Amino acid sequence: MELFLMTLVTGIMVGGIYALIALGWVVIYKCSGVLNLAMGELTLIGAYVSWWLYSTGIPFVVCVFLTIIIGIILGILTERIFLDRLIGQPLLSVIMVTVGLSFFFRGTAMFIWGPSTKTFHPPVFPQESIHVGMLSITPVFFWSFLVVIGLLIALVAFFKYTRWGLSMQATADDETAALSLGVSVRFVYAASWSIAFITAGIGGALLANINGLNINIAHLGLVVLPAVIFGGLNSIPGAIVGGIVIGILENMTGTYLTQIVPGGIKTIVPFIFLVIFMMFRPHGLWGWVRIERV
Amino acid sequence: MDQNGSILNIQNIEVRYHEVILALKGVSVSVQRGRVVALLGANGAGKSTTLKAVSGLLATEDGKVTDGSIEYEGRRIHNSHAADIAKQGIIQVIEGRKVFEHLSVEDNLKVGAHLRKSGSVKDGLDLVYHYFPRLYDKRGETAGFISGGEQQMLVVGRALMTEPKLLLLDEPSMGLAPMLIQEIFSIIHKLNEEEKITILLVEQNAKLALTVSSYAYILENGRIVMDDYSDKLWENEDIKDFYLGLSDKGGKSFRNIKHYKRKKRWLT
Amino acid sequence: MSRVWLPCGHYHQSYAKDQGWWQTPVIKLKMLLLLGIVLLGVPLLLPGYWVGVCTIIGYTAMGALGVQLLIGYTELITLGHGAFIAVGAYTSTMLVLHFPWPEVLVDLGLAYPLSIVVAGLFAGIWSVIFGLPTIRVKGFYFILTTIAAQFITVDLILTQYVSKIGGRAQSIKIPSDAAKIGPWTMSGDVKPYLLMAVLLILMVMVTANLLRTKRGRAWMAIRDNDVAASTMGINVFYHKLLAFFVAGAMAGVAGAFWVSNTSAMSPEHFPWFLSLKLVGVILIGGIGSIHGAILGAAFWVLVGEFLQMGVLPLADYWPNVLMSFTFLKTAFFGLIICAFLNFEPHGLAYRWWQIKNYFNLWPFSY
Amino acid sequence: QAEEIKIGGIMDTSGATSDVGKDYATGMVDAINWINDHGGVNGKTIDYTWFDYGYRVPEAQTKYSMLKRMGVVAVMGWGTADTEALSTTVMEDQIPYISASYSAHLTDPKDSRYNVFAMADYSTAARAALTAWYDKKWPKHPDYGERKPRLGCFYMFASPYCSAPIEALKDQARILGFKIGPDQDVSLTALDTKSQIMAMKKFDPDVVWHGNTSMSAAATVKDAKALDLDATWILNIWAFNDNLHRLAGKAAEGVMGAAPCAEFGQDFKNMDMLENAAKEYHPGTPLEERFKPTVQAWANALILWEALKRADEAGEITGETILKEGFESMDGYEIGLGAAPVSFSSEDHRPTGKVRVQEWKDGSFDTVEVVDLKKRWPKKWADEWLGY
Amino acid sequence: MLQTSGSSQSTPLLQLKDVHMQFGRLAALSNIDLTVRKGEIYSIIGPNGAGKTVMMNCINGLYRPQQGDIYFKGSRINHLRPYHRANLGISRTFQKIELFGGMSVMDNIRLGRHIYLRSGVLSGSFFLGKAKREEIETRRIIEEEIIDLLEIQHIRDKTVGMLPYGEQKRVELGRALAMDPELLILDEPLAGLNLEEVEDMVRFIMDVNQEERWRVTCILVEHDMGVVMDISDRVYVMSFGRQITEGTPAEVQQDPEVIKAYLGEEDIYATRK
Ligand SMILES: Nc1ncnc2c1ncn2[C@@H]1O[C@H](COP(=O)(O)OP(=O)(O)OP(=O)(O)O)[C@@H](O)[C@H]1O
Ligand SMILES: Nc1ncnc2c1ncn2[C@@H]1O[C@H](COP(=O)(O)OP(=O)(O)OP(=O)(O)O)[C@@H](O)[C@H]1O
Ligand SMILES: [Mg+2]
Ligand SMILES: [Mg+2]
Repeated sequence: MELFLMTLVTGIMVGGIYALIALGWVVIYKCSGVLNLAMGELTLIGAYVSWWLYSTGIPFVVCVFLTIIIGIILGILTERIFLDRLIGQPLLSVIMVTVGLSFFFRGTAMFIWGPSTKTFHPPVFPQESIHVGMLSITPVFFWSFLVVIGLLIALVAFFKYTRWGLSMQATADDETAALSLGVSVRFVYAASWSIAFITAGIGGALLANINGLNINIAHLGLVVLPAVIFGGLNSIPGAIVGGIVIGILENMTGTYLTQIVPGGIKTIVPFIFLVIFMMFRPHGLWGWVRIERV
Repeated sequence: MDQNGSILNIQNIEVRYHEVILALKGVSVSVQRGRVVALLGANGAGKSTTLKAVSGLLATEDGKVTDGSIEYEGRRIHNSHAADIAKQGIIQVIEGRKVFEHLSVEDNLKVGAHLRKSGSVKDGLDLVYHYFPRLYDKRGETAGFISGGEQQMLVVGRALMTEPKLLLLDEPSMGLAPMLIQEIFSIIHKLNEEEKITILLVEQNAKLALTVSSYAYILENGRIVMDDYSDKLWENEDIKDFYLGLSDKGGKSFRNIKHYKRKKRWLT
Repeated sequence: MSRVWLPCGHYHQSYAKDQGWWQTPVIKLKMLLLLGIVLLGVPLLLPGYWVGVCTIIGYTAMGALGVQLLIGYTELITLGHGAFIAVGAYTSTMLVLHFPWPEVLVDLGLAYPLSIVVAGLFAGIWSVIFGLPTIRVKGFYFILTTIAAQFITVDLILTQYVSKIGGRAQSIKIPSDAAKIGPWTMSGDVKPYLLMAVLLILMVMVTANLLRTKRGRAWMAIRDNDVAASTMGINVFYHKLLAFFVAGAMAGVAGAFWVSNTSAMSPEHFPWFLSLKLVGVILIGGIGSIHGAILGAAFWVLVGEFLQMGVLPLADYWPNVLMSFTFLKTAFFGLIICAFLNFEPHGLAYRWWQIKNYFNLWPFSY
Repeated sequence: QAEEIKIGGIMDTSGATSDVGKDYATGMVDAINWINDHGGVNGKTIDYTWFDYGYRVPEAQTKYSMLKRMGVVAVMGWGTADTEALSTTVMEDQIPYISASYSAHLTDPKDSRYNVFAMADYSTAARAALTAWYDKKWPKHPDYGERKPRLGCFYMFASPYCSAPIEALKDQARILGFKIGPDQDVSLTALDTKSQIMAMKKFDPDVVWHGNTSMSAAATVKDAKALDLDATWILNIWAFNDNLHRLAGKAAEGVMGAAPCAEFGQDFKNMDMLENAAKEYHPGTPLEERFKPTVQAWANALILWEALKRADEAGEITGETILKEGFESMDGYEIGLGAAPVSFSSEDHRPTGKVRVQEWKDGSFDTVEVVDLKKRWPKKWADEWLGY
Repeated sequence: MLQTSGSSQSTPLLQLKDVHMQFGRLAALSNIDLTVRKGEIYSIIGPNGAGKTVMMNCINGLYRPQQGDIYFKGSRINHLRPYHRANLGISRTFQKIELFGGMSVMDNIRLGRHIYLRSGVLSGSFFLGKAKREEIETRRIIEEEIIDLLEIQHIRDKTVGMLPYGEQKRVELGRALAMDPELLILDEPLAGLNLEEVEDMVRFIMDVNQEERWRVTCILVEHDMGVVMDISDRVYVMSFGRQITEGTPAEVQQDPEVIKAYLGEEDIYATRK
C-alpha cells in the first residue's frame, strides 16, 4: 500500500513537471497549429538563464521574474526573425523550423554556458524531503506543482475571457481567415512563443533545481509529447491531466511491471498505452475533433 | 469615372503568383466612397485575385503585386501586411466559406469583432443575428458542422462584425437559397445606405450585382475590358448576352441550351 | 490552416511521355549522363572520403524516400522511420550471421543480397503493424504512434532482446566478409557506394513508377483529401497500409545496406534523431517530390561536412575556442535550416520547378 | 622542420554526452600540446586533428575515414557505440584506436585487436568496487556473519554504457556470496526515482550499484536518503566524480566508486603537469571547470605517447608498430594520475586488474582499498573474465 | 417534358426508406422516403441547413443513418463503406469543392478511374505489362471522352489548386464522370458560376443524362431555381430534415408551402430594383 501510494504521489509530482513543459507545447499548437519540437530547448534556455542570473547573486524569485521577461523578449525575437516569413506557409515547414530552432538554441546555449553540468549554488530549495504521513515529497516538486496549477488557471482564463485568446485559437484554425479579419498573425505567433518561453523558463528554473542542468534537460521536450497527445493537442487542462497521467503511468510501470518485463519498459509503456487509448479517442481527451464534413 | 472622392484606387496593377504565374495584367479599379462597385467576369478572370491584392491576402498564397499601385484614402497599401490593411477598415469576405471550423458560430462572430472596442461586441452580434436569424439558432454549434449556406451567412456576418469601412465581398450569394439571396442583397443595400459602408462586390449573379451596384467593371483574363455605370451596362448588348442572359427571346429554357455553344471573349 | 497548392504530384506533360522512361533523345542523354556520373564519375573521380560522404548521402536519401512517400505523398506524418531502418539492418545482420544458409548460396555470395530482400519485406511488415492505428488516428495525433514505433522497436526490442543474441550485449560485430555480393566483399569506400547507388536508383525507379500508377495516385488523393478519396472508390485504410509497407520496405533495404558499411551493429546507429533528420531532409528537399528527398539528403549531409571543414582551419588560429566552435556549428546548422525554410519554404525541388517555369515562359511572360 | 606524426581524434563536444565529452576533448588537446612542447616523440611532433561527431555513429564513421585518408597512425576515440562500430575497420586498417569507452568488450584482441585504453575496463572496475565494499564495509555491518549481503542494481537498461558491466558485477557478487535483488530501471535523465527506491526497499539491500551518470545518480542518492534506504551506494565510473556531491549535497556522503584514475587536481604523480598545461593551453577555462575527463584524456594520451616512443625506437612509426612494439610491449608502465600501471599483450588488452576504490567522505575522496583482481583471482582473470 | 424513355425511367435505381439521421439533438433527416428512377434528373431543393447534403452523404456512405434503409439497384447498401458504394456505381461532386489540390487535372480525373484499374503493386513498381497498358488506356478514355466533353483541354496539366473556382467545378464533374457512374450526385454544381458557366455546366449535365454513351441518373442539389425547374424530371423539396413535397417542377413551383419556406415571393432572376 505504501509503495502504491508513494508511486502514485511520485507520478503526480513528476507529472506536474511534465505538465509544465507540456503547457508551452499546447499553447503554441493552440495558437498556430504548430508542433513545437524545440520545446525542450526552450526549457534548456529558461533553465540556463535563470541559473546564470542566480549565479550572479540575484534572489531566486527575482531570477524567475527576469527569466520571464527575457522569455517574452526571446519569444518576440523568435517570431520576428524566424517565423514571420513563414506565415501562411505549409505547417510542416514551420515545424521543421522549430527543429532548426532547437539546434540553434541548443548550440547557442552551450556556446555561452558550456556543456558541463551546472548546479544552483547554494541550493534554492531545501534538499530534504517533506514528510507527510508515510509519504515523502521533494520540495521542488511540490512548488512546481503549485506553479502548474497557477499557470493552468491563468492560461484557461486568458483563452476564455480575452479577445486575444479567442483570436489566437481562430488563427490556428484558419490563418488566412484570421488575417482577413485583422487578427495580426505575427502578434499571435509572438505571443504564443512568448507564453511558451515563459512556461519553459519557469519550468526550466524549477527543473534545474532538481538534478542540476546540462544538455540533457532538452530531452524532456519530447518526453512530454505523450502527455500532450493524451490531453489533446489543443487543450490546456488536457496538458496538465496528460502530464499527470503519464507521470503516474510511468511510475506505476516502473514499480510493478519492470520486474515482469525487464528492460526500458517504463518509458515505453506510456506510448503503448497511448496508442491503444487513441483507438478509442483519436483526439486525446479534449483535443479538437477533426472535422470531416463535405 | 473621376478619381476624386474615390476611397480606393487601384492603378494598373500586375499580380504574380509564385513569381511566375501572371494573374492580373494591368487592372485599374476605382471605388467611390459610399458606393457599391461590382466586379464581374468569367471564372479565372482574376476577380478574387484583385480583391486579395487589395486586402493583402495575396501574400498567404505566395502572390505579389509586382507593378502598379493600390491606394486607400490616398495611402499606398499594396504589399503591406494583411492585418494592417484590415485595421484600416478594409475587410474581405474570402470565397470558399472559410469559417473557423472548430469554433462555435458565436465565437466565429466574436473573432470578427477582434478590432472592435469591446463594449460594442454585443451590438455587433445583435446586428448580425438580426440580419441572419438562422445564425442565432445555430450560435452554439461548431461552425464546421453547419450547412454550407449557413457557413456562407457566417462569413458575411463575421465580416460585418468588424465594422468595415470598405467591404470586399467575394461571391456573397454563393450557395444560398433563393429567399436568402434576396435577403443578402437587401442587406448589402442596407449596409451601404444605412451603415455607409463602401462595397466592392464580386458576384456571379450579374443581375443582382448590377442591381445593387452603381458602377461595374468587367474583368476578362486579368484585364479590365469594360467599365461603366451599372445602368448603362444593363443596356449593353454584350452584357445582356453573356452576363444577364436576357438577349434571347423570352421563354428560353435551360433544357434547350445544348443546341448552341457560345464562346466569346472580349480580349484574349 | 491555410494551404498553398503547389504542384507536388507527378507530371507528364505530353501524351507520349506517359508510356515510358526516356522519351526524347535529350532526356535520354540527360539520364545517361546522370547515370554515368553516379556510377562512374563519383567513385572514379572523387577522393575516397567524399565517396564515403556520398554513401552517407545515399543512405540518408534511401531512408528519406520512404519518409517522402509517407509524409509527402500520403500525409502520414512519421517521426519514427528510423525504427524500420533499424529493423532492416538487424534482420539482415541476423540473417547473414546466424541463418543456416546452404553452402552454395554463401559461396555464390548470395546470402547478403537475399538478406536485403528479406530485410525489406520484414521491415515492410513491421511498418504495417504501426500503420494499423491510422484506421482511426489522424494528423498530428498519429505521430505518436510513429514515435512509439521508434521506441518500441529500437529502445525496447532491439536493445533489450535482439542485441543480446549472439553473445555480446548491445553491439553485434559484423565480420568484414559478412556482406558479400557475388565475389565482391563490401568493404572500402567504393563498393558500398556502388551498392548504395544501385539500390537507390532502383528505389527511385520503383517510387516514381508507383506514383504514376494507380497506387501512387491513390496515395496522393488521400493526402489531399481523404474523404473525397474514399468516394472515388479508394480503400483509404488499405492504401495507407500499403504506403507503410512500401516505405517500410525501403527503409528496410536502407538498413540492410548499412550492414555493409559498418563493422558493428548497435541500436545507437538508429537514434530517434535519425527519424527526425529524415523528416528534415524531405522538408529541405521539398515535400512531395522524389528528387527532393535526394537533394535534401545531399544538402543536410554536405552542410554538416562543410561546417566541420570550416571549423578545422580555425583550430590553428584560435585553439582555445575550438571547443566552443563545435556548438556554434550546431547553432549555425540550426540557423541554416531556419534560414533555408524561411527563404525556400517549399524546398529545393520547388525552386527547381520555379526555374523551369520561368524558362518555359521566359521570352514571353505574358 | 621536425618530422610529424599524424594522430586523429573523434570527440563528442556537442552531442548527448558533451557534458563530459568536452572536458575530455579539451584535456586531449592540452596533453598533445604538452607532449609537443616537451620533446615530442623523440623530437618528432604530433600533428593532432580532431573532429566533433556529435555522438552520432554514422558521423563517426565518415570522420574516421577522413582521418584515415589524412594518413593518421592512431586515433583517439570516444563513445562505446562508435568505437565498437569501427573496431573491425581499425583492425583491418591497422590503426590503433584509443577510446574513452572502457567497455570490456574491447579488451579481447581476438575481436578488436587495435582497440586500447589506459584504465581498468568497466567490468573490472565494477568487480573491484564491489569487492572493496565486501572487504571493508561488510565486516562492520551488524548483520555480518549472520546472513549473506544483499546487492541491488539501478541502471538504465537500454543504455550500452550503463548495462555493460552488469553481467560482470553480478558474476562477482555470486563469487563473493551476495544475494542479488531485482534490478531497477532508471533512465539517464530521470527526475525522480522514489518509486524505484520504494521497490528496492522491499528487498532491503546492503549495497546498491548505480550504473548511470552523475545526474541520475544524484537523483537516486537523494531520494534514497529521503526514503531512508539504508545502503551503501557504489557508482559507475562516469557517475563517480566531482559533480556528484555538487548535485547531491549531503546525500553524497559515504558513496563509493571505483576510481581508475584520480580527480583533477588531486595529489598524484604527474597531476601538476595537467594543471600547468590546462593553464597554459586553455587559459579561458578556469581550473574549477576541469574535472575527471581531463585526467582520463591525459592517461590515454600518455600511453599513446609511450607507445609512439617505443615504436619509434623500434624503427618506424606505423599503426602496426605502435600496437605491437608500442602498446603490446608495455608491462607495468606507470602513467601516474592515480591510475594503475598498465600492461598489454597480444592476447589481452585489459590494461590492469588493479583498481583504486574510493568513497566520498567529509568533502573529499578517500581511498577505501586498492583491489587487485588479477592477483586475487588469477585463474578466473586469465580464463573467464576477458571480454565481458 | 417528362418521360423521354418511358420504360427505363420507371425502374427505381435508388430508394431511401424511412431514413433518419441525428446529430446530437438535431435531427438532420427524419422519415425520408424517396425513390430515384433510372435515367431521370432528380432535384432536391430546400433552404440552407435543410439536410440536403446530409442526405447525399448518407447515400454515398460518408454518414450512416441511425435508422432506415438505403437500396441501390435493389440491394440494401446501408452497411457498405463509401469506397464500396463507389464500386457499385455511385459517384458525386461536392458542395465545397473537394478536389485533390496538389495534383494535376489529369491525375484528378484519373483518380476517378481508380476502380477500373486492376494492376498490382509489383507491375506498378516497374511499370511493366498490365500497369502500362492500363495507364495508356485510361489516358485515352479520359482524353477522348471526358476532357473533350468538358472542354478542359487547356488546363489538363495544371495543378487544380491553382485553378479558378469555376474550372475546379468542372474538373470535379470530370472526376465524378470518370467513374462511369450509374448514379451521379451533384451537390450544388452551379454555385459560384456565372451565367455562361452555368449554361455550360447545365449542358454537360444534360449531355451525360441523355447521351447514349452515358445515360447517367442524376441527383441534383441546387439553389438555382431557373435551372432546377427547367431540367429536372422531378423535384423533392425538404426543410428542416423533412419532406415538404415532391413532384414535377410545375407542381412544386405552385406549392404555397414551398414558396413560403424556400422560394420567396419575388422572382429574383428577372426583376430589377
Ligand atoms: N494560389 C494560386 N497559385 C497560382 N495561380 C493562381 C492562384 N490563385 C489563382 N491563380 C490564377 O490566377 C487567375 C485568376 O484567379 P482568380 O481566383 O482571381 O479568378 P476569379 O476571377 O476569382 O475566378 P472565379 O470566379 O472562378 O472565382 C487564374 O488563372 C488562376 O489560375
Ligand atoms: N457532421 C455533422 N455534425 C453535426 N451536425 C451536422 C453535421 N452535418 C450536418 N449537420 C447539421 O445538419 C444540418 C443540415 O446540414 P446540410 O449540410 O445537409 O444542409 P444543406 O441542406 O445541404 O444546406 P445548404 O444548402 O446550405 O448546403 C445543418 O444544420 C448542420 O448543422
Ligand atoms: Mg474567385
Ligand atoms: Mg449542402
